[in-house]
Amino acid sequence: MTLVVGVDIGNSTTEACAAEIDEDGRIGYLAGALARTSGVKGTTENVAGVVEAVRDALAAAGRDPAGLHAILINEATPVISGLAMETITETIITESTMIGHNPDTPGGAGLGVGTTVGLADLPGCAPGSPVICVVGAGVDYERAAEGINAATARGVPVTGAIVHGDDANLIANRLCRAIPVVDEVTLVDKVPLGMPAAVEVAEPGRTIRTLSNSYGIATVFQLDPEQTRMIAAVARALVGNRSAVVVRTPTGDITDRRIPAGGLTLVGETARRVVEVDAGAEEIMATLRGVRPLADAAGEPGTHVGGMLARVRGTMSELTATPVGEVRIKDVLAVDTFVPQRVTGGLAGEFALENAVALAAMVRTSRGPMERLAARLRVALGVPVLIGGVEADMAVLGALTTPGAGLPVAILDLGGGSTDAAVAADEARVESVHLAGAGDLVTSLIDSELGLENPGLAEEIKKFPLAKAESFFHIRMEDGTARFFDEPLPPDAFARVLVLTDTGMHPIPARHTMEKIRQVRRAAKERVFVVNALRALEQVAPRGNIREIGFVVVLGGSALDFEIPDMIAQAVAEFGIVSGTGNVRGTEGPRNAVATGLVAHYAANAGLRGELVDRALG
Amino acid sequence: MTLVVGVDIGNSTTEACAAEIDEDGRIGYLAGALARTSGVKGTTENVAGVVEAVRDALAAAGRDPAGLHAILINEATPVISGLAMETITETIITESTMIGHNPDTPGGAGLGVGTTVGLADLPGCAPGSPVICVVGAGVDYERAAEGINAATARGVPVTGAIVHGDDANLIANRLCRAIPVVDEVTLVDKVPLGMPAAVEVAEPGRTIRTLSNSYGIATVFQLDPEQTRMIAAVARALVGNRSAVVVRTPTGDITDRRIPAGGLTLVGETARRVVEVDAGAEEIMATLRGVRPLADAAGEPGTHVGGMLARVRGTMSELTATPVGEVRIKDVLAVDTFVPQRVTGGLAGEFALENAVALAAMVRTSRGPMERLAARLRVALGVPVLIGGVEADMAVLGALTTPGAGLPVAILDLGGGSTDAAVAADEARVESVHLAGAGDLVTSLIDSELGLENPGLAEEIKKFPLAKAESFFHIRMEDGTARFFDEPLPPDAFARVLVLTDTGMHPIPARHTMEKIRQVRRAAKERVFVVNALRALEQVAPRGNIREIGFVVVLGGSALDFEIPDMIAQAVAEFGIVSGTGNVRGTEGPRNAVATGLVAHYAANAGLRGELVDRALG
Amino acid sequence: MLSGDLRDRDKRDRPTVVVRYRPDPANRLCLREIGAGLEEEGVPFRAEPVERGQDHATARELAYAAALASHLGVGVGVDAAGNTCVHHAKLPPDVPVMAGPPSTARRMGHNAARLVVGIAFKK
Amino acid sequence: MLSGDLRDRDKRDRPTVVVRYRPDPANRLCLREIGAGLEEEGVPFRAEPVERGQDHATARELAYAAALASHLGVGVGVDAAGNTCVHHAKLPPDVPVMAGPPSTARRMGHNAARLVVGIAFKK
Ligand SMILES: Nc1ncnc2c1ncn2[C@@H]1O[C@H](COP(=O)(O)OP(=O)(O)O)[C@@H](O)[C@H]1O
Ligand SMILES: Nc1ncnc2c1ncn2[C@@H]1O[C@H](COP(=O)(O)OP(=O)(O)O)[C@@H](O)[C@H]1O
Ligand SMILES: [Mg+2]
Ligand SMILES: [Mg+2]
Repeated sequence: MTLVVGVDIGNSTTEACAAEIDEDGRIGYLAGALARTSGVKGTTENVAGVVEAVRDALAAAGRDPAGLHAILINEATPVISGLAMETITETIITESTMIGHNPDTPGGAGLGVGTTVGLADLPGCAPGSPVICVVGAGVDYERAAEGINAATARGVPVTGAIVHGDDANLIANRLCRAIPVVDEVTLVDKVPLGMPAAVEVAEPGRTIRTLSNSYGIATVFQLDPEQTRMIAAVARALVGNRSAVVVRTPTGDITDRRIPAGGLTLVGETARRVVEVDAGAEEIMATLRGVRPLADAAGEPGTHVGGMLARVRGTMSELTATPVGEVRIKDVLAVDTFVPQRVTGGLAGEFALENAVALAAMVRTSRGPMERLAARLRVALGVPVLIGGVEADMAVLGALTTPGAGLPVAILDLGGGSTDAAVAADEARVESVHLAGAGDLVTSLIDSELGLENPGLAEEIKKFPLAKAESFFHIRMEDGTARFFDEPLPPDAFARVLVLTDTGMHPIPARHTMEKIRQVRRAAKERVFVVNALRALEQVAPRGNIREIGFVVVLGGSALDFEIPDMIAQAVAEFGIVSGTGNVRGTEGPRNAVATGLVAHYAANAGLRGELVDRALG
Repeated sequence: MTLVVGVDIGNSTTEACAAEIDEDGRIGYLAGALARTSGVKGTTENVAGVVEAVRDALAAAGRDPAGLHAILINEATPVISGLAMETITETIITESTMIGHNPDTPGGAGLGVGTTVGLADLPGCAPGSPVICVVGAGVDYERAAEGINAATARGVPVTGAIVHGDDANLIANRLCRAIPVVDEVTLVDKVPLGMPAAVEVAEPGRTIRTLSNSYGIATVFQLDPEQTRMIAAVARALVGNRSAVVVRTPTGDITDRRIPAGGLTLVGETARRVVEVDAGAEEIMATLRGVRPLADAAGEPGTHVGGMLARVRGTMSELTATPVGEVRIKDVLAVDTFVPQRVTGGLAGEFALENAVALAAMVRTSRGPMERLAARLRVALGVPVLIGGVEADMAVLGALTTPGAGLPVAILDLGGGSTDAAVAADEARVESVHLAGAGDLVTSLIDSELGLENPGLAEEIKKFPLAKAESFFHIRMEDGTARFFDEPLPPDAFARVLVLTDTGMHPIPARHTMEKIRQVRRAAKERVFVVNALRALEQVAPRGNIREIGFVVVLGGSALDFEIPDMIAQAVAEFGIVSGTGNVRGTEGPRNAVATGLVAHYAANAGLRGELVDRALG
Repeated sequence: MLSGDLRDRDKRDRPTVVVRYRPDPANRLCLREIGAGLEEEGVPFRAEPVERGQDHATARELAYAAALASHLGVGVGVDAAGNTCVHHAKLPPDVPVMAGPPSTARRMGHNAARLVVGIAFKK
Repeated sequence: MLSGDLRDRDKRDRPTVVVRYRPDPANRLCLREIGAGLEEEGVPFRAEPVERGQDHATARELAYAAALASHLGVGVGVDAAGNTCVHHAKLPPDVPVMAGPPSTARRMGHNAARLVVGIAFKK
């Protein structure tokens, strides 16, 4: 009996599979184990992680490390990914034409139109012409209400108010005549006085209708078609708000600017095409399809995309000790996203959802470091280390230990940095592809779209379901079921959306609803994994026809996700093929395929063993 | 001064506009009014509605009907729409291989695998081989738990249970060894005994992972690749469930059948194409684009679509007193939808969401009845009735009374049965188009997708926001705001989703969450109105280029919706044109455009007046 | 008053639905069914016989008192014949959530629980 | 006990947050601010001076008693110095929701209201 351990060093995870092989090459699988990959995949930093995984696998198998015959590692083509994101639109308000923020508690309801007047100046207003009252910082709500009521009594029609403090209902409740009041306008001092203005507040649960409509604003300010054209962007920016203010200043303007992000040059083996990044993900991916297979990609120097790709290339060069000039970008995944950003020129801390493009780039480095790693491992563990077959071939061999899987098979390995796929019509002919974009991109989309600036929390949101604390003693889960507790929840969880991690419930410190967070999470997974799964299968399938694949086995850390496998199942359902999450050796789920494949390969090629050992030692 | 009333008879609504015109043709608009259209548009049944609208408009204007000079009605091309929906997939379970329903309260968690045994037969089971216990109707939970515990004590591993009553937790709580329990299996007697089976229940808030995965089922039942291929549909059907049972019967099967719905023949002016309805909406609409303008459409006799179009044609023929053979279908809108349907062969009242295609068809009838209607109206009101200009021209004239709107203008009239569009580079050259599908189709999609079978409620869901009664004293609205009440809500509202209509809150008697209902509502609006708005603008725009339109004015009853105008604004935003909801005469909102246009046209063509009156009287 | 409230609260440190019943052999099965309904929904409860002097209380009165005594604000009352009533502490005393004859006891248990959980009632 | 509870409930037929305070000129402004916070959020409340014999109660004790007396289960306590505490009837007496010095009174009012409304607290 020969005791061996197959080891797969991934970008994130190092997996091990311990097995005994008898004289006839029959395999007795003993145990699997995993550890965090130490350092960058394919470098000598990996030793610590490998040692840990091997030790754990042997311990789980109840075998003495002294009896170990060999370690099998795969001939990985180190594939490393980089991520970058670039905002491509910007909302700018020049002068203060618009206050589009959404205070929690605006007051009153309806539309008010008039000239802006400071509270202190109300007594000087002539009766008859409608005014909008501007209440500055530090003014007490009772004084504000008194001032407005006094003006109304004198025949000055006060039709709306713009307020600094969180006082809208306090003021509205004290007025003789009901008017809409927009509050929490932090920079209220910048609201120009003496200008025509409109204030609109919708009923609870509704959105404004007049100021979000170009013709509504035109009606209010009696604009002609040419002037209406100028304010169309204001109306557009206010769509969906519960309250808004529009002040008509002579030169005020709001623009929706596209930021020139620069051109991305995609160099194929036969063609070379340039696409503008601000054209969006769809355009970029279509261009990529036109030049595939990609030989390299470059960004226009001096532009955003130039900087973006230079960063990716620099990181890769550093990590892999390869000269920058030799780093080749072999795949790109572009995803349309949005980033909440503070509006330049806003008066109340308004945020706008700006469009952005996220790019994941995949770099293939040379094989060099693998040999050095093997040598170091041999020293650390004191046993021969064999560099086995190609990673994709090993993954296929491992995947085929899944009950029910058969040929022709395709595997989809959903990792952290890359989505890898391979197809095998039989065990000898394996086609494979490595695509940029996987779990880490999903995490980073969740982080930026929710404006969290907390990748750890984003990773938790990706991996675990949500709930909302509805009282101190119960939470409601995404699917509507409630769970009760004997002990009260901590006050900081109250009314918050929680992520139910395996180490407890963590409140999400953002104002998004549970449904919104769920949507962002699911959309990020769809845009990365469903897109990449189809892209990958299309590229490896015989004649590009996914229907010719018999079985799809989904593998990798992201296949452990609680919803990604369902999404992929749904996406490939229409092709009428068998698809599901792998269950390596009937026990390991989607983990351990490559490590298992290395053992299987070793057992099947018993005759070559001597030679391989020699090579590893040589 | 000449007192006239312009009247627009729509499919749903009859609108009137009263005005006085002076010697120089200057118009003094007095008042607008509306009434439900009585009978089918363009028929003599309309008299009652017109009389009501005219009377109301004059009353609102404070004018004596005796002083009325003339009624102006438009030269409508009666456009009538029909709707039909056809299910194109069907899920059938032969023998009982799968129980995929989602009871509210399954018990335990995890996966159990074993042979199915009736509770009464447990004492006869040999120790050692795992069993799944089947508990029939009328068995008390204590007896069930005792029986299972006794078997466990004897060394019979009971690994799961399938139960008739709503008893899963009651049984699970009384067991010595925790097992998953699926309950509320209404036809439990049909579960075959002595067969290998698996029971899976997920933790609250999660979905099952093993039985929804082909390889999970293969692992459980040790299936080979060929057998795995056979059960792939079972796994697919269970994706997203919280609990499930799979029984492996020798010939059991589940199929996802496509129902041959038949071919739809689209006859264009120059081409003729046939498209299979079960190919889905996208294919149908692409085919339609290929043959446009449509001259007629026909369904394959003897198929579902044949029946569908025959029904539409029959209804139209009846309503308009036109021979069936002369009814021409001038536009079709196909929308992909789904219908919750009971699964044939299910054991627990399982529902599956089956795919369906909804078709709206638009029929143009002859002008005949309009003349008869004018004659009847003259008798009923005792004043001259003039048939004015073409409907689309009048709508453009009326829309241009919206402040801020200018030329070149396009109008989008979002009605009940049809979406109409017209474009005018100047007031004389108007291009128009009538498309099938509008508010009524949205209502019917909401009705069927939510399985309500209550069009009145579906109409309310379309028109008003939702809320959820979270306690007896407060509701939470769609946007997360809460509203408090002094009086308790009725118990039948408790924990239900409510629609906040103008006549009060109505509970929605369905198990959908608020978010789900909201999604269905918004998706229905998008699929009908956004699709039709773009389709319409594309067809009327100069050279098909929407960017050449300066202003889009949205009109019609559906433009009063609380979210459709925002959706359309968002959809046309990218074209950089001014778009918004109309505000006819600065006061009427999106209503009264045609009625107003009739008055404007009459005033502008003062010289022709005599002739028109003669014609109407002649 | 504060101390009175506190003493009462000592008994109910755990949040439960309170079931108050008239001790009577005729309603024993009903009590079991109500408990089963609550347990199946996963909501904790405690059952208490009524105190002396309350022998004439109706199911509704018992239910309301039980709701006030419940940490979750939900009470069930059972009269001698097994008629049940479900009540909520925030409702007026004469407006119970629902009530029914002995045959509906299980459903009343389910619905008392659902009142706490906040899901729609079982029909 | 039932009748006692009912008498208490007569006072609180309308659902309100209860604010209990020690009558003292030093905390008058605080009370106004608490009320302002509650009103801005649209949640009804009633303010009650503490009864005789409760003169030594802390803001937390007052808040808890107020929460028990509140139909909505939410109470605010204000001591003589204007320190405030927000409490919920379903929490253990010694675990208040939040507490703060006089300068935070307005925010305490907002958050007492948000506890009722079920939206995240104002910082
Ligand atoms: N339980 C889980 N649910 C969802 N995602 C997971 C889970 N565990 C790991 N992941 C994700 O899997 C990715 C790493 O996958 P892995 O296969 O370990 O990567 P690699 O093959 O690159 O080593 C990360 O993005 C991580 O977030
Ligand atoms: N307030 C409203 N919100 C949303 N939809 C509305 C509203 N009022 C009417 N509708 C819808 O408008 C449609 C009728 O539009 P209308 O312009 O009156 O039709 P037509 O032009 O065919 O007479 C119906 O589908 C109706 O549901
Ligand atoms: Mg406010
Ligand atoms: Mg149950």
